[in-house]
Amino acid sequence: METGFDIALALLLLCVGGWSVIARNMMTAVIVFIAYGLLLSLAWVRLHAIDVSLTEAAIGSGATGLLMVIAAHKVAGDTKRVVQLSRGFHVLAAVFAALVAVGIAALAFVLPGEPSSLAAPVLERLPDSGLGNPVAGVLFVFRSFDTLLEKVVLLLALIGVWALARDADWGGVPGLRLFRERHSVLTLLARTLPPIGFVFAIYMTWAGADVPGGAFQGGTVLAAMWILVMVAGVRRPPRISSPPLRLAIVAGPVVFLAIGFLGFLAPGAFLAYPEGFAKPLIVAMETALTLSIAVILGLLIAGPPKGEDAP
Amino acid sequence: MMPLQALAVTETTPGGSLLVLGIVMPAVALVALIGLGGRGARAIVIAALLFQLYVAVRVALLVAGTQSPLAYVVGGFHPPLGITLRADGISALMMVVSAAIFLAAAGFAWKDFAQPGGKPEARAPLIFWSAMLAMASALNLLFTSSDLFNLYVGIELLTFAAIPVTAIKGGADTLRAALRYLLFAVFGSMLYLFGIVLLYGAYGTLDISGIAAQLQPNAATLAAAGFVTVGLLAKTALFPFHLWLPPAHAGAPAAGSAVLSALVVKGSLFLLMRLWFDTFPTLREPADMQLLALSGALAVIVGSVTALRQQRLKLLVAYSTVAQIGYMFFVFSLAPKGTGEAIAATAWTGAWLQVVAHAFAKAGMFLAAGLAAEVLGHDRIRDLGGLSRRAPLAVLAFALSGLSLMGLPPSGGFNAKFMLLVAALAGGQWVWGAVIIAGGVLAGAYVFGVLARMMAEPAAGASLQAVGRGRQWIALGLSAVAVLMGLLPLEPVAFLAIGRAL
Amino acid sequence: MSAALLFWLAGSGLIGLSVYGLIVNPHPLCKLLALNLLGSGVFLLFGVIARRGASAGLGGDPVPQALVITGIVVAFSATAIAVALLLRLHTEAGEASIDEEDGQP
Amino acid sequence: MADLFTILAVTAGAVLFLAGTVGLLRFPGTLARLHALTKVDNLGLGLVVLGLMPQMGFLAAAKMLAVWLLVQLSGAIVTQILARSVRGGGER
Amino acid sequence: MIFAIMAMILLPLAMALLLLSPALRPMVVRGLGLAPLPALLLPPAAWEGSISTVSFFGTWRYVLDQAGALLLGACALLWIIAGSAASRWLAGRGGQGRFALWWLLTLSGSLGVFVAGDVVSFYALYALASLPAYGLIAFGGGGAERRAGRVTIAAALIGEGLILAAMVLLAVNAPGQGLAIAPLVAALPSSPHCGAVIALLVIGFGLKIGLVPLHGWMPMSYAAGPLIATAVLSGATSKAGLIGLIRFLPLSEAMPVAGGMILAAGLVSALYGALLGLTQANPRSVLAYSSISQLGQMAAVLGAGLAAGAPGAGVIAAYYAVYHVLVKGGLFLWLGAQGRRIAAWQLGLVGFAALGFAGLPLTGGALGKLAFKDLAGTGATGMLFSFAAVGSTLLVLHFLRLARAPAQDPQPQPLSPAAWIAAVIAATLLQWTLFAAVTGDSARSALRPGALFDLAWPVAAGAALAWGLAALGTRLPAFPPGDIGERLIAIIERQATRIASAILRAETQAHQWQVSTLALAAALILFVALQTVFGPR
Repeated sequence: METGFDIALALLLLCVGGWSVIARNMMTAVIVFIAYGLLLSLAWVRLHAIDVSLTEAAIGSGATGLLMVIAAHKVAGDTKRVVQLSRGFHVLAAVFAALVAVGIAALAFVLPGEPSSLAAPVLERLPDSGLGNPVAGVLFVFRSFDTLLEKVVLLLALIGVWALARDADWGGVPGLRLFRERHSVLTLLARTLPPIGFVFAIYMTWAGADVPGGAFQGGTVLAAMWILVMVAGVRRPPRISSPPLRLAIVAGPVVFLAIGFLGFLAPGAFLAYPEGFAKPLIVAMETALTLSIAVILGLLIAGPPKGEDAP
Repeated sequence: MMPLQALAVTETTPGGSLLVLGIVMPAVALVALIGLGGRGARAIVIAALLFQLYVAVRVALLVAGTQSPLAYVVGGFHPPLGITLRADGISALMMVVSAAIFLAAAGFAWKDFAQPGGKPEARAPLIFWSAMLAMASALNLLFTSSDLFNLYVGIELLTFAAIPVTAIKGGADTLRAALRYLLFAVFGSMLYLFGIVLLYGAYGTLDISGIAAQLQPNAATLAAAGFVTVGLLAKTALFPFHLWLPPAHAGAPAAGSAVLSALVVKGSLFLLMRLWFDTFPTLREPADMQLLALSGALAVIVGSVTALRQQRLKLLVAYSTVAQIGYMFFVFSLAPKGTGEAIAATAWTGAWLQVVAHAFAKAGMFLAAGLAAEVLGHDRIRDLGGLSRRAPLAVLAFALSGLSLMGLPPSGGFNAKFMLLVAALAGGQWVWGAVIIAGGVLAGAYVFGVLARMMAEPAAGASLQAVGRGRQWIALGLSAVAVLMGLLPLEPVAFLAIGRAL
Repeated sequence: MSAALLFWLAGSGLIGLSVYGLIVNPHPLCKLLALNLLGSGVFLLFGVIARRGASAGLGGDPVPQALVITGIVVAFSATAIAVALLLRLHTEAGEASIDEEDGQP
Repeated sequence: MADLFTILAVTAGAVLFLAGTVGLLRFPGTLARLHALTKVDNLGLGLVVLGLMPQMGFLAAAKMLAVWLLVQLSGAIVTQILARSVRGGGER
Repeated sequence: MIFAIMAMILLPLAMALLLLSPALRPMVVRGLGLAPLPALLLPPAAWEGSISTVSFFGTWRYVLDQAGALLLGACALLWIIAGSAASRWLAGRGGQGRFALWWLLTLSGSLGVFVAGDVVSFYALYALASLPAYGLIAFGGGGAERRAGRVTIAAALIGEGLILAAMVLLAVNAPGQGLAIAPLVAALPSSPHCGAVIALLVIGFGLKIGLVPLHGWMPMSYAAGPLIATAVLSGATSKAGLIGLIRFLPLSEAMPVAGGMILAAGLVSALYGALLGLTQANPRSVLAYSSISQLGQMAAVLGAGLAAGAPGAGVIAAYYAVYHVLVKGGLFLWLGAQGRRIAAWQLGLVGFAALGFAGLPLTGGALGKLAFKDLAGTGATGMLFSFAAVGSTLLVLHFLRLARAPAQDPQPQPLSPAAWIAAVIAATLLQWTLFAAVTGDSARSALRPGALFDLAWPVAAGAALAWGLAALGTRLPAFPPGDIGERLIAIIERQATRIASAILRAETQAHQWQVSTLALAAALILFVALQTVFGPR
């Protein structure tokens, strides 16, 4: 029975993925993509990677899906000056794509028999960092340099999105107000759901140290709540040059860097945690990160600052 | 003895912390820039870039002094679990080159991206300076990290920093160029990522020397090498995959395109060198290396011919980048597995001389092209007349850079081409030799075509703006460095071999 | 047919589909979608490798899982920038398409 | 006994889900489809949750219940907005 | 010695840099005549036949031997004469700075190339001698002039590419030798690629001295641009090709095959140049073909030297070239100095000097021919050299007839006559004084009846032929319109544009998104396939 479900899931994944690529109309493709994202989180659960499943559901299909829907909605009227590719080209592209796919599939049988994995060393070194969740351990202890750089990547993404504002709108308000007037039903949701969301997000961040969860997932839920409030027009998003917003953005990276440099003094290596203090430092770092991730993800989805009237 | 494969990393060497600082300090500056809302932006940037130069020079001195690579174990966890940074000869060289060019570009853009009085922060300055800092940090990471996934994050950071610089002017075609660059670069990095999946599956570690130690030529490794290489080719804009480079580099502001062409493109090339000479030393199969060299040769010929036919100056200089990148790929075929010691050493030095000489010459040339566009108000090559009267130093900078690109002595470009030619002809590879020479002739044609027009009389009624002398001196300084490299002796440079074992 | 192998085949199929979509779909938004699909396919294969590396205490090797989380966040940043670029290009040029006009080199 | 109850409840839920899907495909207008979907799916989900409750501890059951309530809340809101936009009354 | 060399090369470059500041520009333009002065200090130092080398910065070596000194002296003189005429010519003319810049760069290169001792500095100075010539030729800015400039530059670039290839082959064949020219050339005959290297050298330098199939650019470039520039280009910079052959051909080794081929090519150019010159109507083209013919003879002398393995051939060729440097430059300066009417004595002096090319006794040219008489030998080659002399006579008389007609393009501001007179007199004096040092026997031996007769009969035969042709009034059968060289260039240009537009079309194809991504996928499959198929097992 076990593999039956997997077979069904794998086939479903392929079909839904294929459909979203083949779909003629952009909006259908995006909606199918969101469904594909949810199926993918299921697949991650089957692969015993709960953390990844959460991240995939939150960021992979949720945030990305939302972004794509907004884009598809705005670009729907695109008079596509479509470059008509000849029939032969389609076939050629299909052949090459199939070759790549078959090649990759064949590799499965060629990977060396004995799986070489780092699971054992991680488990053995994890306790002295005080963390229970091995994935959080890798993210924040063993390969914390990657995570730090990834924060910088997020900052750069924000810079990239803000770079696309018009000079006149700089310092303005990121425009994501889909509903101008107060909309009774959505406002209801925007009032009832966020509190639950905040509690849930904080729980996930806190629990992340020991059970699947953590800064990313918590941050994304917080961002979702913030987006909901912005979309419903309950609260206008802050101006991007407002100091509190900027501090919130840089809070996570600043704490991360500070702890990193602290490592220089105590055990003498950048990003090394002093004995026994690992857990509290990591938790402090995670809370700051959750705040920053929530704000950055929200701003990324809200897009570059726009003039007052622009939709 | 010119060994070409990296030594294994053991412990943090003294001075190793410099490597981390080289990466983290620009990130700190970036965070400060965003957090402080653009107040004192330029001061932060200049301080950070000066610090970069200090770090780079110290690293270079340490590496040269101890004749051994610097290493740093981040967080105290040794590979395969943790990440280590390692600076050998070529990393130190590239760190110094990138620090110098960043400082020059920052000096050049000092006025254009100044904070406007009154309003605390404007879009362009914040975006430009943040992007420059991020590029500096990402490049240092690429030059020193020896963990493949860490390098992936570094390459992505580099691309995300390059996109806003390309799109900062905001016109429809710069936006289109930036979008095409982003989509193609992400496609490349996904292929690179899949290569890493295979390598981790096969060896259980992502550390370069870790993989090199247990390397067996099984199918998974070979496939991984293929995916990673093709992924990086997409990001290095080698000939068939160069669609994004010319519009992106031509659309960026002058200082931006100088950094993009001189350094950003070299980041993924550096990775390719790390890959084929450090991670898979025994995999350098002549067949594939010839394939790389073939597309390099095509890049040289097609890039130069297309550059010859361009109407706009910046596009010409961008296509010249596409052509010059082709030269750097000859090192793969000139030093495949099992070539003689001397030839490999000559080809290795020739390639790195070409990388550094092209970096300085191209940076100088793009700055000069930027000045030309400012003086004339357009950059149509046909009516560049009168530039020599208004901005003589810029024309001299363009000429000196042209000298290096053409490969005329005394210039770094000539030394590089001479070494590559010696390696090619000594190895009996006539075709690559002929292409190197043809490339020089074609480069001469398009550089001379532009120079002749720059020296011509100004078109009637052309209004020429004056341009600051300081910025012309910066462009001239960069080109002069490329020319002064010509004084280096024409033998393999030992510094490039530090930290490598055959 | 272990579950891991099954998802490996699914992953490679997805990669094939997305490469086809990336080449053929004219509109940049569809290309972006194909890229996201490609990313999820590669991450899926990462997950299978992690699953293969499972040892006593864990369902899967945590290191590739951590890498996938970082990868997803990086992929999301790329999508965010691409969408912003796409929308600005749409407002600027009336329609977002990345094939240059015939004239422009 | 508990197992029997679970099997019965879950199958009922599954049948309801099936009905909902069939309704989605067969019914003519959007509004009709919306009607079929929301009514049947919420009930179906409720039954499934109910069925699984005895199998789990108290905390897990409470979490399942919370999930069900949240689905109810968002489902209702979304249906309202969709219905409004279809009828043309509400905003975009 | 080293300071003089450095001064000679760097002074003009320094003056060129001074041009950047508008204030100093007029002063530099006036000083054009002085720039080559340091070069005059060098030749006497090398006169006792001593070869002194000095190295600088490790790889940069400079050597001054007799052949180099001869050519350096003559070219320096021509540059001084032309430089002073140029500064007067430029006074008050637009674009002074630009002309002076290109002039100084070419000057520095053309003098430096005679002393370059190692491969790298020779290549650098050779490039410096040929590339800036574009600015001089295309100074007028007209369409024809720019095309002539483009063709000249293309020829120069291709030539340099071939020479670079030859040099690298030289360096590769003698690994341990470093980069000095002499040891590399000495090791050449024993190296495997000897034939290829010599072929590359001959074609590369042949492009510069206009050996027949490669000469197409010369008439075009000498017919365009200001006469003051053509004087210098035809006189001095074309000799850079000659010194290249002298330095890089292993004259001390007898290589009959290679030598014979070079001799043949030289003679063909000599005869072809003379005959084609007769069909030209523009005096400047006639002089261009005369250059092709004379340079061809010099190449033939070197060829003979290589075949016989006589190292002295280099000095003899250089000696013969000295006369050509100054008189060819003088003739162009004379064309530039033509007012409305030409005085009779001017025609006489010019005729006497020009006939020197044909070996008229008592002229400098005759001494040159005597110098290489024994090299040429009395057999078939000796005969061919004499036929070349007949051809030259015909050509010179044809030139005089054309030049006498009222000047077609009256120079708006004619050059001062002093320039060409000085050049011609200097040529004759130099030849007479140096004859003894070069050939060993005294100058009076040139007056022996036997030698006089050898020189006189070709000139007489030529004159008779010319008189006969003029009397019969038969125009020469109209040769096919252009000559082989021009047609070759036209063909090359057409093919080049065809290939270039094909490449451009392919590039715009490769520029499209779907083609690039497809190529990426294809490269992926190809690369992985290659790896696994050829992969190490």
